[in-house]
Amino acid sequence: MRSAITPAAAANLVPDGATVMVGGFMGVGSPHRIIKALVVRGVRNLTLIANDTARPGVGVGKLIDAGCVSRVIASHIGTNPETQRRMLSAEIEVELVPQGTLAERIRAGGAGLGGVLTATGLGTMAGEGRMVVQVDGRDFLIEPALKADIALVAARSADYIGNLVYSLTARNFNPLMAMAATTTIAEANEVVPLGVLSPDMIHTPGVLIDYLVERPQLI
Amino acid sequence: MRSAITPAAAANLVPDGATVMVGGFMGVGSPHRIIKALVVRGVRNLTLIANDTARPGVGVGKLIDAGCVSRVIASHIGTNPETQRRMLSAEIEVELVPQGTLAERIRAGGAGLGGVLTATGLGTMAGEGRMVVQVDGRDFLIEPALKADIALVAARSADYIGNLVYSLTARNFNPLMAMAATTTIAEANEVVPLGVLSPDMIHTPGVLIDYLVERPQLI
Amino acid sequence: MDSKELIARRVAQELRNNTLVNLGIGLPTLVANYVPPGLEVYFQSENGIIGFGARPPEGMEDVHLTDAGGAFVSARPGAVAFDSATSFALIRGGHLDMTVLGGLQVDRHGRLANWMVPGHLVPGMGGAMDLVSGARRVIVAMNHTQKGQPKIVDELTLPATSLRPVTLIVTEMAVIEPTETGLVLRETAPSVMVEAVCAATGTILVVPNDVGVMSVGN
Amino acid sequence: MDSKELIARRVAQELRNNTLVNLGIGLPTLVANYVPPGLEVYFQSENGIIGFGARPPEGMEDVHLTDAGGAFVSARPGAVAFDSATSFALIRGGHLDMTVLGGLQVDRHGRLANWMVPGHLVPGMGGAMDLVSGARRVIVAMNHTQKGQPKIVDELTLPATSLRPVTLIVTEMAVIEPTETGLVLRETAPSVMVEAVCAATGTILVVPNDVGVMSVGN
Repeated sequence: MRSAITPAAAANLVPDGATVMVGGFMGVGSPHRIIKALVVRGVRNLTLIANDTARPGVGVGKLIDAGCVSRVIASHIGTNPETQRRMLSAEIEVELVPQGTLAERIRAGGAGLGGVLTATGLGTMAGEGRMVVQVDGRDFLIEPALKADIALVAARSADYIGNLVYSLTARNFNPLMAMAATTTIAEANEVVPLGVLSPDMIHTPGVLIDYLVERPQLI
Repeated sequence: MRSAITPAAAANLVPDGATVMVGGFMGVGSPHRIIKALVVRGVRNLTLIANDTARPGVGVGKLIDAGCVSRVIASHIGTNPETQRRMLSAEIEVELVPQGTLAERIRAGGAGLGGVLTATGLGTMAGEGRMVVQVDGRDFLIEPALKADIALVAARSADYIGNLVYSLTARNFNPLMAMAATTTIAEANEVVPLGVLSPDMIHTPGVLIDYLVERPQLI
Repeated sequence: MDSKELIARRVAQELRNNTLVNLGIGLPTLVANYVPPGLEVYFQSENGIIGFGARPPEGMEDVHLTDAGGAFVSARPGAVAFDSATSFALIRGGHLDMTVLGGLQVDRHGRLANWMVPGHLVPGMGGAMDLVSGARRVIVAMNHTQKGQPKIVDELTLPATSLRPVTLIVTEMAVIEPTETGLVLRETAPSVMVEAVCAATGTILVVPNDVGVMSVGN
Repeated sequence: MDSKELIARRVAQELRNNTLVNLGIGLPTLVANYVPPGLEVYFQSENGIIGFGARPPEGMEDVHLTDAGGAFVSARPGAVAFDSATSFALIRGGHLDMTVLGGLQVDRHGRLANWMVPGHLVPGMGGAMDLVSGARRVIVAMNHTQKGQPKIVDELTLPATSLRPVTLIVTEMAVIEPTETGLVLRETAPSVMVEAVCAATGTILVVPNDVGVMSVGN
């Protein structure tokens, strides 16, 4: 059992300069209320780990617009000209990672693995600076685990202990990030009583959630 | 859409000498009907990859009893004296792997990774013969991916295209193994119409299932 | 038939029954419109779903369900949702039968470049490197030339997406297969001469005796 | 109070509110009976569940729900099921606050051996190596001696479970904490003398001035 916090209180848990993972894919499945509160709070100098930076005004794009971010680790920034502009003017440093490798690196961080061996990126710019090892005669890059200070995730439903259920393509990086940070904060579209979510349908165990944001005001 | 096959037909898809992953934990969540059919068919010389060998007469223990298995890769054989007896008499070769490492190696096999880096087993017998690499100043074992010719998995529900839903602790290694074999055969306690299983509750996508065993005869 | 439709129709002939297929954003998406009758094809979107369908009616869009380009889609009965690690486990684990991607360049070894133009366009590789490294068959669907310049070249001048050669190149002029012995011209588009294809190509094509005509279905 | 209950009660005093805990098979399982009042503790079973409960009434057992020893359990409201990779991701990823395991030997560095006796007993390590390598706190709950021989020894003669030292050793005689400067005797059981503990221990114990008496709750 835990007490719900406001989006503003959630934003106050994110210090300037923190490394923050934010769930979502082109803004779908992002924790929109926490993101808005971060912009209001005026957080600065974040390292943002996310699949993409969505579009200006959308999802984590709001953090880019508001100048909250100084470094981005993502698989794609092509849909956000503001990210590209700030990258070219050296306001934001960007590290591009293949999407599957990004997912596995975050999963490894949450699962206590040092990293994974992948063929993706071998011999390309994405493989520069990586160790190469042979397993069964095949070459693989060693891709190190990725962790964060804070993970901000969004779900469709939460119960009182923070068990989470996601909806369709809004799941994406959320369950991976919920495991990979020192502190995980979740927001959900609804909070339901304990026992309403079946053990087999829960995607993220509540023990991984440090703070749950109060339900949105729908009525 | 696919046609259901009988347990006997499923057993005929498993050649002598095959490397076979079988889901289940102490027999819970094992494909019991396929296992029985394998014993009837008298399959020989299998390499069995499973968490454990259950007990004599239970789950994959039936395959041990019937002399179907010449090699076992598992995390634990302590509950099956028959496995231990056959190991000591050199009828069965046993490779013991830490349970978490076994799970990650099978997952890596299914996910196209060459392997994973783990601290589990470092400096112990489980780490013998493994490469050690440093990431961020910490030592890790390189644990190579594990694949199989055939995976035999069990679910609570399947639909017509083989989407699977597991129940409680019967899930265990099943979803991992369903991804890690050349051919995957599933049996379920019930087969339900397409659309009955919500996209968010399905644990294993039907595209991974090559053959689905017909529903059990309950009435 | 415009060139996009021609390419999409030809790529659709590569679809096989009961297979899992990923279509890239843009031109490749059109392939879904030309699935040959009688085939059951499962389309994956790498943001986490197998079995998505057409955009739903106005006012019925689910904000939690889009394709990888962020466009609203629907779900067909039997659809499955999953997280990004599972999505790429499907792609990289050999479970994806075919991917269709756009291309900026393909070299004589069949190597693709499609994710950046240094100093100009740095969108990021998204899932492209995973798809080209992991899918069983990789089909490049692109225009044969860009502003009159060949996109099929001797050596890549753009950063490679993967060292692994693609399976097939489909353009509005031709179907070309990378092989051990070079790029083989398999088919030409209707009314396109072999010489025209060779002239529009920046590297040597192997031209067999039996070059066919691009089949585009019904 | 028998020695098993004494050990289980003392280990239970190490439980913290709102934490995830894994109890090994055998003696460690008893710890769940002595959770201090007011604490919310989530118990994980490594076969894939958080929030299991007592065995259900006869005839109501679910064949799909057992603990890691294969015994029928029930599920409490808020329970979560997951696959084996996720279960060990929780254990190895630092999400498990505490694990309680049995032991065959612990050496002067606090290293545990509990998975095999060469030439005699080869059950396999199951999840033990993962638990000792991954849990934030590792508590060994075991008898102080075996057939009169010390189980706390100078050097392990049995294969190690992990090179990582355990957090605390709880026996029917004492509570001992491995530290940089050696094994420190923290508490003795009621009516057990420090000298008796030292005599039953196969390596040097650091004995501070303020050795306490084992607290066993209510």
